[in-house]
Amino acid sequence: MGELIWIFVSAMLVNNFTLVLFLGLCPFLGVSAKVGTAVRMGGANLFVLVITSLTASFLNAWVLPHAPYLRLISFIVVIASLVQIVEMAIRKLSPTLFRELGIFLPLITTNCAILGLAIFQTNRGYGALEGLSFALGAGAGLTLALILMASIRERVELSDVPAVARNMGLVLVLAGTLSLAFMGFAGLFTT
Amino acid sequence: MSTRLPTVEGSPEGPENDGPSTFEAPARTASPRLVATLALAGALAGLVLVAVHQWTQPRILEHQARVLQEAVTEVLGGPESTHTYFRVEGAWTARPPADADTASADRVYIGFDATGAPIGVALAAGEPGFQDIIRIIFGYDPGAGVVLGMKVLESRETPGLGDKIEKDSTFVAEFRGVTTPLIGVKAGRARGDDAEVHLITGATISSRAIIDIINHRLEARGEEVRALWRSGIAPPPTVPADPGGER
Amino acid sequence: MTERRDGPRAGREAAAVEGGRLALVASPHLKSPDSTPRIMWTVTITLLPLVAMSTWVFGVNALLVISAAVLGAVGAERLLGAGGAIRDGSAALTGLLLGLTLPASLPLWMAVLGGGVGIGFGKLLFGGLGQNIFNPALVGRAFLQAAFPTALTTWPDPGQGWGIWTGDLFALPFFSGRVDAVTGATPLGLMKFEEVSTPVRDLFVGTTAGSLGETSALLIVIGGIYLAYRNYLNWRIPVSILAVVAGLSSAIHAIDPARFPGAPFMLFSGGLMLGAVYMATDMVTSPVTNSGAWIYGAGIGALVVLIRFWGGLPEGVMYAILFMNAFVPFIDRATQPRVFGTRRGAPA
Amino acid sequence: MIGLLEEWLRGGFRHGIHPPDHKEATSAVPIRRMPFPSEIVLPMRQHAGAPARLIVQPGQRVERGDKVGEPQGHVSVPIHASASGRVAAVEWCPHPDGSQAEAVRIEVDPHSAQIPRPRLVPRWEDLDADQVRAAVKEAGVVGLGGAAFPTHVKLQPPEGERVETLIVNGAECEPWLTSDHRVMVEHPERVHFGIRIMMQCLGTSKAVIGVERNKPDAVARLRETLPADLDIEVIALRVKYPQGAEKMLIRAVTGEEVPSGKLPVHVGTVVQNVGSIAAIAEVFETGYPLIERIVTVSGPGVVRPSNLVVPVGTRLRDVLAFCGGCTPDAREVLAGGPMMGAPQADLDAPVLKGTSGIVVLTDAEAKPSRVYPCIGCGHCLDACPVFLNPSLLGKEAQAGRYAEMEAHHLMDCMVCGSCSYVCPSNIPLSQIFALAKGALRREAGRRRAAESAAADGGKAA
Amino acid sequence: MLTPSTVLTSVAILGGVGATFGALIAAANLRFQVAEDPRLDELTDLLPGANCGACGYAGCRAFAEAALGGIVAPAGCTVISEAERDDVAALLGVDPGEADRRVARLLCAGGSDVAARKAEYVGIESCAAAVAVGGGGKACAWGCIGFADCAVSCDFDAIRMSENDLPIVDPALCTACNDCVEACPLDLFILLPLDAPLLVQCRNLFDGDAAEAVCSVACTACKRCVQDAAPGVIHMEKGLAVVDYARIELANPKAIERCPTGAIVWIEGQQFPSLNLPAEHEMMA
Amino acid sequence: MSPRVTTPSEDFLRGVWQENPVLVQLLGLCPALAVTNTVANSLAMGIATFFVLTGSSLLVSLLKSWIPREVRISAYILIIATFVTMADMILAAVVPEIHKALGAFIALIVVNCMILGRQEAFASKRPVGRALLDAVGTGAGFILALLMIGTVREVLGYGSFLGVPLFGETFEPWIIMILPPGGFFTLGLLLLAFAAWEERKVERVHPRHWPHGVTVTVETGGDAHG
Ligand SMILES: Cc1cc2nc3c(=O)[nH]c(=O)nc-3n(C[C@H](O)[C@H](O)[C@H](O)COP(=O)(O)O)c2cc1C
Ligand SMILES: Cc1cc2nc3c(=O)[nH]c(=O)nc-3n(C[C@H](O)[C@H](O)[C@H](O)COP(=O)(O)O)c2cc1C
Ligand SMILES: Cc1cc2nc3c(=O)[nH]c(=O)nc-3n(C[C@H](O)[C@H](O)[C@H](O)COP(=O)(O)O)c2cc1C
Ligand SMILES: Cc1cc2nc3c(=O)[nH]c(=O)nc-3n(C[C@H](O)[C@H](O)[C@H](O)CO)c2cc1C
Ligand code: SF4
Ligand code: SF4
Ligand code: SF4
Ligand code: SF4
Ligand code: FES
Repeated sequence: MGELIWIFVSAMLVNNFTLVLFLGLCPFLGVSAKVGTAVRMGGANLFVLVITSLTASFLNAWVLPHAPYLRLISFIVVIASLVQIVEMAIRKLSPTLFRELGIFLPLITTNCAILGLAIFQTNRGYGALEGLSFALGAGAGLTLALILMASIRERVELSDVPAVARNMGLVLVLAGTLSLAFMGFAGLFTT
Repeated sequence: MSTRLPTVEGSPEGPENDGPSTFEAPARTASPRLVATLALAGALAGLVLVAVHQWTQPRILEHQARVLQEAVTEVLGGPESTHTYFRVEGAWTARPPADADTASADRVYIGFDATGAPIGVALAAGEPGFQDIIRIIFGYDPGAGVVLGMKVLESRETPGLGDKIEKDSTFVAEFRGVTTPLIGVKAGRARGDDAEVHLITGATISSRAIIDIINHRLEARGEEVRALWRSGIAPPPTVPADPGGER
Repeated sequence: MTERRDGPRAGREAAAVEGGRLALVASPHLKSPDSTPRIMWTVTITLLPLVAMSTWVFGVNALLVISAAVLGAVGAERLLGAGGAIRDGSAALTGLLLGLTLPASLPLWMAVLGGGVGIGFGKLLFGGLGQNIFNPALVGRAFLQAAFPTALTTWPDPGQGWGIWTGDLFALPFFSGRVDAVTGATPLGLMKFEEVSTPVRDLFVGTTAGSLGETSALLIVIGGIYLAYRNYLNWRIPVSILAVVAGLSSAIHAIDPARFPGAPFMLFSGGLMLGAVYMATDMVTSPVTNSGAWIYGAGIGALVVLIRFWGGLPEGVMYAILFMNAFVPFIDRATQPRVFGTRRGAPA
Repeated sequence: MIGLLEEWLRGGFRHGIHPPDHKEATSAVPIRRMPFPSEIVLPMRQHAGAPARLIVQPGQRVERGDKVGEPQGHVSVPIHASASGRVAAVEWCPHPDGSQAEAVRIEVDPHSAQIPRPRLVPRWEDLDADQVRAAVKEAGVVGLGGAAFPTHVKLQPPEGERVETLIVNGAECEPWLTSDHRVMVEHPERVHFGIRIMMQCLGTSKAVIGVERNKPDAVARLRETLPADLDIEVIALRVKYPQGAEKMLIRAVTGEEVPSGKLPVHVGTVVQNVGSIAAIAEVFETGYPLIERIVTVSGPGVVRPSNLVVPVGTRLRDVLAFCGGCTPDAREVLAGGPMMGAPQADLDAPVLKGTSGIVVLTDAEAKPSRVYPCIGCGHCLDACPVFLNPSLLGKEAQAGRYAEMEAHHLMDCMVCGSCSYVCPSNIPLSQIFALAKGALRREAGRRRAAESAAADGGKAA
Repeated sequence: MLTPSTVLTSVAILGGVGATFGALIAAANLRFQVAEDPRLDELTDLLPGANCGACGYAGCRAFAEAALGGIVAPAGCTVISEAERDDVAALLGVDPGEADRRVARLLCAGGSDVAARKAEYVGIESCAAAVAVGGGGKACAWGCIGFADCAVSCDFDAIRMSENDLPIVDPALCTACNDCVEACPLDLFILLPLDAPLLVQCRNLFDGDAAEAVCSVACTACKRCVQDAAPGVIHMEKGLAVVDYARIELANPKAIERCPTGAIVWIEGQQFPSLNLPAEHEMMA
Repeated sequence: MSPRVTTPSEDFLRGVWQENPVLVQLLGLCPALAVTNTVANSLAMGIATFFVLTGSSLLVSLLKSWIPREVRISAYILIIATFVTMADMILAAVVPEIHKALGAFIALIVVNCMILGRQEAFASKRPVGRALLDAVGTGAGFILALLMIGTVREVLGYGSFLGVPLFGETFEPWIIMILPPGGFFTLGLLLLAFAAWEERKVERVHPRHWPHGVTVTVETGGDAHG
């Protein structure tokens, strides 16, 4: 149990996927302009991360022992296809949910955080349960980073930012400062 | 059709014009074709990859073995030969039965001198440090109960601070010949105990993590390794160190 | 009638209602006497006793390090900011607060750099005064701590006499000098790594190793009470921070007294007092609503305890404040006041 | 939770500000009647609702109290000549709001005794509610507390609503102004009489007079003269701005909040200014329509601060001249108080029915303050009596986010100016909000127009 | 090295994965397909993206939908350039259609050189703000305040403020989007066909000397233009000459000749051709 | 589908500069920040990505007419992943040290948004030659951006360039540059610098104020009164 908690906290705060490990930056910068979208993006991410973790555990246990060098390719193909199917299904079955979450799904498929989770989980030899805790921590961390960034950006929108900083320069400096703030969590629960 | 329209070479459907108000969903592709495409693509990819794999695998394995061998050699102080012992069903053996799952089995590397006498056991282990998990390998003399040497295999500790655990040669040198269990002391507080290791100022956490890793590893397996040692071991006929899945 | 008349931005002419022109200024025509520069300079003045105290404890270095930080901050505002923005006093205040969180032996160029980064990246990039998200002084300090962790965790022993020079204060920019300071461990460091506690009386009076502004909790509290009385800081923030720190640490201390220090030690050690009274209360980077202020303060308090007790670092005030700064826009969003004549929960 | 605690500790309405009240200049100065000026101008647009329609011709002779404008519609009142004389012209006159308004200019007959034509004084005891309302409307009575809203409309609660309490607004929280104060001190019986008529008309059994505690003499006089047969309570209110604002007063008196976007009747109240009450009393005492009002002329730029009875339509220039003129450093003339009053571009503008005071400010007060960016101090949130977030609204305005401002209840802002008063960065918040409200109203008007046009188009097609 | 078994495993695994998911996607495709005209996105991309609403639809995407449905011709977007319009028409395979060119015209000529002021407004530099504070201080209560709300509202940079604080519309840039008409608190802009040359540049309702006293180019309601123009083209309304644009073809330049103040003008192209733009703006031209 | 017809040299240069994947489109940021703490790592990552991008663009463009729309994403990913796995194995076999330094980020090239983006936006619609040019341009732009970031970070963070010390023993390294915040700050600074460069060319149009936003002449200068 303690191990599971450490995995969760570490993935969420200490080694936050976005701000410390640099995973999934493109959607992080792209979809963090509004809090509403950020929350939904976070939710969609969490969902895909969980699917990914389960898929990776399954493949690691059943398929890949036969051909470990196919790990990467089978992870990504399976994840991408699964997400595409889920997207199609949501689109048909619940247009509202699709509008809320579905439009982010393709963005997430081709996102380093997803594959990174699968690879790290495998590298660290996590089992299914540990993998799940890892995925939940990573998803919570991503969502936290997204929401913080989005609420900050909404406020920055209202201020008088100098012309040079109106492109993404300011957003990156913001991400850097957030990342600095997350450094305070370094070493949490290790001593 | 105006010439301004993008001319898309080879586009399957071709943007034939169909007036402003008529609209047909793009034709669906027949299902068998979808299956066939992906299956074929997958099969081809598999073919290519297996070829590349066959070419690179020996090199990768060789490199990994070399790295591990170097590490073991370093922490055991230059043994003549080393052999991997696996823990299969609670017992240590250099020759596990063929059906045993050696990939995930715990293992140690035992070094022998030129005379074939064992000089020490190398154990790998990892625990969280300041940033993330630190993985090390260390040599251990079960007879004397001393650590023979330590090498960091993998760490993401802060460059300039935490990475002194591998880059600071005085710190690394401290692990040659310390009595277990190790005791970490801050600078200026040493009392001259044989088990003392000086922590690095500014990286107390990382350096203490190393000490903890060694102590914990020995708490878990020290007794068994000492028993193995006492049982008297000799080098088995050449089996190279197995790098696969060491934990 | 073709002579040029005044445009809409006409200047003033002779005053007098008859004959001259009336002024048209929007209501209200009465104005409270508070102004932004007045707030900034008042806070600065209340910090001067602390500067004097730190000079007394750490020698002239203290004054030099603080001046260097102020120089960096004001210089950056001057170079990059709107013309003349220095006079509103906020840049000087940022520099001063940054200086007070640094060790006395820091190379001066680093202090200047910290001030510059704090103002440049922490404030001007966001549009200057009032628009920044993170406390600029702490951005400067966090930058320095991440860039030069060793220099930022080298604490000279206090009380070596007035007028002493320690450390590589005058190292050339970009280079380190020789370290010859008599360094000591801070009370928090001692607690964390050696489980040695420091008497609270020493902490309160301020004769312990640590950053310049940690020297006297007493002066900080006096300054804070005055500012709260003038309504220049929101008293809810320091009160909630200190209450949460005291409450949590007492509870945890009761479980394992050897490992976890109790409330008095927690309150008076490290940068907590300075942080709670002067840095968390920065109006720009703290919530604008009062209910938000409670949440924000409680969050800082909880994070300080979390980092100090279980984190890798001995002190977490800076990171706690920066982290909660990031939450402020969200807190503000979530704690919009209930509008008169509406029920809470109605769309605000 | 914490908000409730604070409320319990304080009582009354929450938030608000404490500007210096400057009332000492005129609070003890008795009301004097100002002599008739040589001409008066009567704009047809003096009240909320539809302007009156002109019914006189140039050259025509009018007596004091004669109608010169007829109401157009229900929310509208007639305009009466405030002096006898000759209609010199029907022309444009500067309106105190800065625009030009259609007006009647009357050359006052210097030899006239200025006695209105004799008229029947309505016997209020015999009138039913409808007749009282008709009489009030016919007399041109509007609210004298600010908005000049036709009083007869307020006397008629909408279907299904009942008025439990009549609240009389004697707060007079604007600095410098003392006209209501003097009415309460000098004519408390008239106030009580007006209340009696209103109560009868509204069918209410209870009335409350709210007076700020800085007018102890008014409270005392009102209490001394309370009629024994009526349930009238005089409450001394906390001195704070804007205690006189309708919703704040209701909150202070009844403890209830008027729901956002709703009228006071929703919580069973009607609020009427003491001056308006006195004007109603006058209608039923003398039969005179609303042709004159009490105006406080004060401020540092006035030589002789006074409380005057001024004929409606007197030009500001004449009023100021009667008070000894302005000091040499006078810079700005306000119709109304310093917090919400309207600055005047032209002293030829007349005193209207709704002009409660004329405040003259000097260079010292009219100096615009240097504006700094919002520093998020939160003082404005603590000041806003309707609990808005002026800091956020200000930033949204700067970014042109009107829709978001509306979602953040901009329309509940009553432009009281409390936020501007406290803002250390001197941001003209209330001015910004007035503008944004105007823009949103225009926008809504356009949308409505477009929709009705579309609907028409649809029908045509 | 390539043993048949490794090759087979690998081909089987990836081929199998491919086939499985190919099948799954195919199944999903059959079950869940949603129809949407793919040209909608393309078309929206082709439109200017100003979302100005001048076309009468709620933004560019709504216009695109209407255009796809054949309800509106591409020229219905007043903002679009000709080349872009042809692109749109080509994509849809329809005729681009024609739009009559209209421009915004200012109903005031009272720049700061000719119009009097009576008080000084100090505060937010915006016409709407100034008007709300005692009328802004201009002697003419109908005239242009000169704080450029209109120029700011124009998304096409068609309005520049001249030296005498009057907004000047560049007919080449104006798209008749109506923004300035809505922005001006004094309703001083109207949209007129580019080829309607007769314009009364005044909204002052004073007559005669009273009008001239506040502004030397005000309409004094002298009625001379009414007499000189073709019958019915100009009439008087409340102290102001008003052009009936329904009969504008009848107009001729004689109408303006006897105007004592020059309030009525005959314009071809830009209004106020003689006014200079301040130096900073010239750089941009 | 842009109606504008482009020339071959535009196709190439666009990717290198005007539409630089990292500096302008902000794609492929994870590797651009995660592995750029030294120039050598940047270069290796850049080259590996270049290889994958050109290879898969070529293949996608060749095969585009055979790939049904419905499964195109899966098919593209299959192609890309094949190249990445090849790159991964080859790097591990040939330059194991660098492979270790790049860690999982070699594998993550698969999901580098830039690569899939190019397939979707370009390779799947254009003839082979054009697609290749575009890929080469984009790949070169990626290498360029990584080198810029890597140079700043290595010079400040280690005081060296390609491992060669520049400033001698007593240089005080800026450790933050090697840490995650340093990555963000470096890219942020580069973007700010480019924006400042662009800014010189653009002249100020009208200040945006009421009714789009209120300008109250905010003066922070002058005498502070009060
Ligand atoms: C940016 C930064 C990075 C750090 N990295 C490490 C690290 O890698 N390992 C470590 O043990 N401590 C690290 N620390 C922790 C501090 O240096 C901590 O104060 C130190 O471990 C305490 O040791 P001391 O008491 O000997 O100074 C880091 C601190 C900062 C600010
Ligand atoms: C559009 C409008 C309609 C109103 N309708 C009524 C009404 O039906 N009954 C009523 O008692 N008051 C009505 N009022 C009056 C208001 O409640 C209020 O007394 C008046 O606006 C003056 O308030 P003020 O001086 O605080 O602005 C109305 C006001 C407005 C603006
Ligand atoms: C901010 C504010 C302050 C006000 N202050 C007063 C006041 O002091 N006295 C007053 O009679 N009316 C004041 N009013 C007007 C009242 O809200 C209300 O309209 C008036 O009392 C209704 O009475 P009336 O219709 O007789 O004018 C104020 C309004 C506002 C918005
Ligand atoms: C307001 C304030 C905040 C501080 N925050 C931190 C911090 O977050 N981390 C830190 O290591 N030091 C911080 N310091 C310096 C801190 O006092 C020093 O690390 C302690 O003395 C260690 O015990 C801070 C100092 C002040 C005055
Ligand atoms: S002006 Fe509006 S926002 Fe400001 S305090 Fe008054 S009601 Fe609140
Ligand atoms: S009072 Fe002024 S500075 Fe303070 S929060 Fe409100 S708007 Fe901002
Ligand atoms: S805002 Fe006015 S001038 Fe500008 S394009 Fe629209 S109609 Fe023309
Ligand atoms: S035309 Fe209207 S909006 Fe434009 S400057 Fe004149 S008054 Fe302002
Ligand atoms: S490279 Fe785009 S999400 Fe990582």
